[in-house]
Amino acid sequence: MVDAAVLKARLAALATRMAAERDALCALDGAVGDGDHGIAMEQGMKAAAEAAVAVEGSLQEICNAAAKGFLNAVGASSGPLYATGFLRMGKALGAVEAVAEGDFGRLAIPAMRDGIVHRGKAAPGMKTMLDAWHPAAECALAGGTSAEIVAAAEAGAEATKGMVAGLGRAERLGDRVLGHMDPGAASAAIMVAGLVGMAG
Amino acid sequence: MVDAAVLKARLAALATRMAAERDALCALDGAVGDGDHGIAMEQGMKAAAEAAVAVEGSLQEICNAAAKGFLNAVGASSGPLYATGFLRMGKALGAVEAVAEGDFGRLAIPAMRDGIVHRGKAAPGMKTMLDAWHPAAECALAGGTSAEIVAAAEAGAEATKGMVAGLGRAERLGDRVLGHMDPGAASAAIMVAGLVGMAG
Amino acid sequence: MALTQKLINDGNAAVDEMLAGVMAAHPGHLWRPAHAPRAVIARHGPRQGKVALVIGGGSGHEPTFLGFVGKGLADACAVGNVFASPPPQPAVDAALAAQGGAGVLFMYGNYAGDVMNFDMATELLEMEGVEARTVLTTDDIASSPDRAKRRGVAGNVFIFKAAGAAADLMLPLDEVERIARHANARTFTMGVALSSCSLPQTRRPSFDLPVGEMEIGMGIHGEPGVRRGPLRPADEVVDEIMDAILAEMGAARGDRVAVLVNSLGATPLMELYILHARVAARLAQAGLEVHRALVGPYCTSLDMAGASITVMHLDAELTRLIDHPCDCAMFRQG
Amino acid sequence: MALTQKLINDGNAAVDEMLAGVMAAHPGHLWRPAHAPRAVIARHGPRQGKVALVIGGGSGHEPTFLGFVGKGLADACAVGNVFASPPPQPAVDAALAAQGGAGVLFMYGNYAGDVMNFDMATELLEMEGVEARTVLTTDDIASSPDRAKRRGVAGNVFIFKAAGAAADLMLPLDEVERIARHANARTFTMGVALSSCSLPQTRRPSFDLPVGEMEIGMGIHGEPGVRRGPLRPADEVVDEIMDAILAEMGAARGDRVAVLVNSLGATPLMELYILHARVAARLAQAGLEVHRALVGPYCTSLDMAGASITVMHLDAELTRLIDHPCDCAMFRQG
Ligand SMILES: Nc1ncnc2c1ncn2[C@@H]1O[C@H](COP(=O)(O)OP(=O)(O)O)[C@@H](O)[C@H]1O
Ligand SMILES: Nc1ncnc2c1ncn2[C@@H]1O[C@H](COP(=O)(O)OP(=O)(O)O)[C@@H](O)[C@H]1O
Ligand SMILES: [Mg+2]
Ligand SMILES: [Mg+2]
Ligand SMILES: [Mg+2]
Ligand SMILES: [Mg+2]
Repeated sequence: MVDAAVLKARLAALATRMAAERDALCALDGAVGDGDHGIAMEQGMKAAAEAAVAVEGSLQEICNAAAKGFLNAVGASSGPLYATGFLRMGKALGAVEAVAEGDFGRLAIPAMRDGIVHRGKAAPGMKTMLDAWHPAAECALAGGTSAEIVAAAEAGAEATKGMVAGLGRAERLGDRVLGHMDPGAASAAIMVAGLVGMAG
Repeated sequence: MVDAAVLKARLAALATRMAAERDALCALDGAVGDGDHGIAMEQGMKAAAEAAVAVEGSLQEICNAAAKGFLNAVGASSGPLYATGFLRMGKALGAVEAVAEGDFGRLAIPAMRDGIVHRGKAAPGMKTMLDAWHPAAECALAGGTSAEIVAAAEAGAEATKGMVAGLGRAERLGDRVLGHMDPGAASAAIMVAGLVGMAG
Repeated sequence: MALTQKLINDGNAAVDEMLAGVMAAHPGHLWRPAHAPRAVIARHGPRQGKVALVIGGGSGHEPTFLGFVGKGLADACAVGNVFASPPPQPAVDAALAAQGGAGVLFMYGNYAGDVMNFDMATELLEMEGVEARTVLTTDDIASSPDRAKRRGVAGNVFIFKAAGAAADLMLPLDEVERIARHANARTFTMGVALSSCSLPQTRRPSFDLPVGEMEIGMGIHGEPGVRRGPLRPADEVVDEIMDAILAEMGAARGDRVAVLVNSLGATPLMELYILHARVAARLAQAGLEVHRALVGPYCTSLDMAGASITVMHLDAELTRLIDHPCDCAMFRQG
Repeated sequence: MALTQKLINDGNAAVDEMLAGVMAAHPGHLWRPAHAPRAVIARHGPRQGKVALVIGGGSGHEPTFLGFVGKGLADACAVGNVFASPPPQPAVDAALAAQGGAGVLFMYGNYAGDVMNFDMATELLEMEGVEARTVLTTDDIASSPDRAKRRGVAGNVFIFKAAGAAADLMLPLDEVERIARHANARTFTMGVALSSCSLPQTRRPSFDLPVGEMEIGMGIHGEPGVRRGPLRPADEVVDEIMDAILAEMGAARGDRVAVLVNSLGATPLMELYILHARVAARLAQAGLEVHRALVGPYCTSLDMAGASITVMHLDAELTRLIDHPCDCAMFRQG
């Protein structure tokens, strides 16, 4: 069962996790971008978790609060992408008090993916966070377990090492980004794990 | 015998020597001053030697040309001090074609000292170039050999390590300069040796 | 590894503390609404019937962007975190405080994050009945062969200046937008980095640039450039940049240009003027007249060492606009 | 050891190449006589009957000194090698080109080399029948307990500004000299360094400052300061400096001040404004009104990281002079 308390706890755990991963994510972003992705995710999830805690209401209301919190704290690329993702996630979960664990993954993960696509117009293979969210979403839609969804996200993130970027700051770098994991995909794999309750 | 050719050759040798000592003198100045003394001495002696070579005339005329060359190339503290020193040295040697080696040291070194004192108003013990020039000048006046004059200058430079500065950039540093040789005294010992023909 | 040396307090508070200092230093030029501390507004406005030029972007590029808010240039600025686009709200707040009923022109560098956030701001403004358009700057010729994909970097100064002058002259939104696009199309920048920068939050070098090397085509956030090579003498660096700019620009002998030799943060004026000596010589060789030259830190990347060169290819219209007076917190002219 | 990263050509040519770039960038403000390439003269002069303010010193402090030549400030500048006083001749050339028959005031920082060279210049000018006086700046409160022995550092900007305004107002030499001394007596500076600088000729750090430490009271040529300590948060650094300045200044509540938060070269605006936020808070706490604040690189030490804080204790006379307009190559006001 994922109810308000569980969702809030997962967001809070993600905030803690992103703080711990901050410098590693910044280092990934330093290689291909502007070095700040860890800060965006740390501050974004901190604000999202705080906004969620402050809300009493349905899963959708909690997601909406998280969206707004993330966006206003961060801006950047991650802000609009995750804000739109959380909004879609809320819509997919609906104005309910709780959903079953299996339903949560099947609803939340694809909705997040759709929000990110809607906002960022990326396609898979462009070396973005989508390359983690998309396989995770497909796995969730195919009825994968939480562990399988997380594995799909992690494999997707890993696969960005072999990609040349088609969007974002790294796009201009051509072959120079080969071998580097996309920072947004790395944090996305963490987000997926945290949302489905499989955070390490 | 020190004639025009010998004097010019000694100035040229000093220019070469100062270029070789440039970074070491800068490092000494970095510890107590602004790190540029090696550059001043390199550029000053290069200009002095070049100006000397360009002149046909008495020892005094050669010294005057060296003074002007040094000053205009350098400015800084060393410029006025050595320019005045060279002018006094020329006056002491006189409008002559040559002097005996023994006379040269006895006339040139104290004159240089006097010029530096006149311009800079320093007294011995203030941790300046004077602490090399002064003992060298006294030794020369007492009839010391070239080797003895050089040894006096070097001992004087060495002694600045134990001094607190009474003038110049280092004056404000109090005890913090203890243990550091004054850069101007270090280059002065080289100047003394070069002028009396004892350069290494 | 040791933390980089910075005069800051808490890295997470750096932007807000900087803003407090900016407001304290420039009360005659700038203010910000109590409810919107990341929206910086020019004291002199709003003027009824004037297009509001609202600029913005991440922090860490000072005096870009907020230093260019003032009479004759931008009317307001939305301030983001370090190297991060501001979220939509401060852009909306800035636009609402600065607009005078003739529409808003958003201008900022072409970065994915800025585009997404300012597009959201535009949607929100529409709901308030305020028309907002956007012109992206894309002057960094090293960042892509395709002009539309290029980053906006130090050329912002000239491009914003031209658009700000047009707005100050009370031209309508269509005209200000046309001029902004025109100014952007004629502005060309390329930079080199001699060191990494480091974010106040991490105080670690954002990337690794060994001593003895430089990154050519470096972006203003430390995004890697087009290639890395051994550090070369200033004249050779200028020649490589000017060759690329002159080829792109396609100016005819006798044409006029405006030039900006910009520090990326840690490179002092002495080096910039050494660069400018060669820039001026190269432009003279090409038969181009330097109408105006700016030399200094105009668009920085925190504490990065390095410099960029911008050339704006002037025509009669741009010359008039570039010469237009302005009075901003960190940039004055005329 | 690897050479420091600089955009230069030949280190020995750096000053002359910089000057070529300065002249190319600012032809409307500056010129130099063909026979005196190290004398930089304001375009707007000479004015008959006006005292000529001639400043000067070593290079590497840009925009100090040459950037402050222009209408309303200095009439000319003598340019030395890096961190080295100019020899007498350029000072003489600068004075002769700029003087208008009402005498010359030399102003420069209190350094042994500068004193000797400018004194020689004064003697040479006397032979030409031109009266020259000297006012040394001694604003660096960290450099000595004895005011007369102190170094002149970033406070130069305000002190020169006051004297330049007095000269621009056509006051006689006695008055300009009095005002210059008065301005100097009321100006207080202290700085901290976070890194060494390196000379273009050697490209080695002039001194050793380990990461994690700072030098308090650092001079603008990398002369060691009063002590070394661990790098502290910006607010604590400001507090130490402001405690010292406020104690020296002895101002009464309600008095007005001008403030300069200055970069030593490599420290970017973001950090300066963070410092200024605290400076403004401290001054407000002391009941002092900030009449004018300058924040930026005004008096640098090549590529040194660090900052200095200057406070000028205003009175009615100094307020008027500090507000007087000026139009220099690298500093404009009013
Ligand atoms: N249009 C887009 N669609 C999906 N993801 C994107 C897009 N643009 C950027 N990203 C993701 O955003 C990440 C960078 O985020 P972040 O560093 O927070 O923002 P910024 O690039 O503005 O500094 C990239 O690694 C990439 O995964
Ligand atoms: N008044 C003085 N009399 C004698 N020597 C002096 C005086 N002032 C400075 N010096 C000498 O000059 C040296 C510094 O010379 P230099 O580095 O070339 O000039 P600057 O101090 O202007 O950078 C000092 O080490 C000291 O020996
Ligand atoms: Mg990033
Ligand atoms: Mg020195
Ligand atoms: Mg960013
Ligand atoms: Mg010096």
